[in-house]
Amino acid sequence: MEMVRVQREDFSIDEEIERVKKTSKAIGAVVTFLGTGRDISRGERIQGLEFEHYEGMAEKKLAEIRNRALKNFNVLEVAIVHRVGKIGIGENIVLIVVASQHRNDAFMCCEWCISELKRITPIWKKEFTEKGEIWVEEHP
Amino acid sequence: MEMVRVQREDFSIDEEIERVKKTSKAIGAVVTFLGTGRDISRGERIQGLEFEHYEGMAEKKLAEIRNRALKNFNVLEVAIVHRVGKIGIGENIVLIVVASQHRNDAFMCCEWCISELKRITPIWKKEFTEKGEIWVEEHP
Amino acid sequence: MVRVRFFAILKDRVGKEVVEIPVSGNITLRDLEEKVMEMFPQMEEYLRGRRLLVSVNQEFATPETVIKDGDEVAFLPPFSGG
Amino acid sequence: MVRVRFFAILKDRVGKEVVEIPVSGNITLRDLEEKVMEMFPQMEEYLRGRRLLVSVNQEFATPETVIKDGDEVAFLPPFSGG
Repeated sequence: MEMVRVQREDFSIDEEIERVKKTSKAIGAVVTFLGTGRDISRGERIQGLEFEHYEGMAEKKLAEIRNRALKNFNVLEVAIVHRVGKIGIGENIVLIVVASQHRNDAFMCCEWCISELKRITPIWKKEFTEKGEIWVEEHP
Repeated sequence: MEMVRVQREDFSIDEEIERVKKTSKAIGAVVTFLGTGRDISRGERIQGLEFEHYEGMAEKKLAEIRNRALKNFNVLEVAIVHRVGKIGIGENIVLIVVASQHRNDAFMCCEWCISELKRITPIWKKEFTEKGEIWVEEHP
Repeated sequence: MVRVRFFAILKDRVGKEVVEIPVSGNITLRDLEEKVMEMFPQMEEYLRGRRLLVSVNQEFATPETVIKDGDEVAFLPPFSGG
Repeated sequence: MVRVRFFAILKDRVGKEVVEIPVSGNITLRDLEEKVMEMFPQMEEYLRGRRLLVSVNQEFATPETVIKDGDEVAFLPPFSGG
């Protein structure tokens, strides 16, 4: 299983963390970011979400984020999984797992990874609201 | 199941996150800190760990951390689980799960919770090394 | 032929996911964008205001990037993953 | 009787987990600490250097905290949880 993936299916956080933990006995801290579908966005009640990605390029950008994270932070392993397709309220959207010896490095790196993912990864969110469907433009 | 616990058994991160997610449909971000047993500490090779706690007071301090987190940060739910007893290398020690609408609040709060846990919770770690057993004094 | 792809809101606006545009010799991305705006005037709002990113063969590109036969160019509206 | 508890390295040093110490009337934690040091001189290093925290009925206490019959006092070496 790849350490970065885009997939339709849900993921198990335990399984992803286990895969990361197995890469090094020096791991003492694992910081995880999980993004989930909120019921309200920009004041509108959300009925559901749909994510689209540029297949190939999205995976390439996630791999690039992982490589830069491993190079620029004092961390031991990074895994990123992003779902696409229809996603309901409360469901998992994205998971970032960062493992390091000491916790500060994992916290800093995990925050950087999710910011960078939002900035450079060709993935788009459509929100289904009572007023209709809206493509969200978060990062111009 | 309590949102703060001290227990001997391992925990499932998926189950803890699921319990937290169920408390609010407004949750859009879940940040998790997992502490695990490292193989090296202070330059010594570690064979295993053992955690002891002041039963009653430790749980009370964890509940206090959760209450202060909910009051002082813009977060929706906080769960804390700490294991005691013998713990092997690579095994889970502590889990903190923080859920919020937006990710910055969850990151800040999760970092605060683990720092505060280390500062005020009566839990002690013994390291088993080749040179013998050592009670670790991290926070004087 | 250059394979041109539209994603998310641009796909909806253009009404197509992919178009093949013939190019003769090397041209710049700027030249290709002019052709795209001729074919799809609804793209002007995004391209003139640079309210998008453009990739060539899955790498971010600038108006100066050279495009050649066989390339894949994609018009990427602001991202909203995560 | 005050129930006095020792944890982690202090339990090892003192060789006991719990001792019952008789008190007559209200005393301060400082007075109790003097009694404890008389009984267990190995506690001096920790108590004189304040290399510990002390709790009374599971709340952090200071040398001025008043101790009464039935209280539980615990000597807590530096924490290392997490």
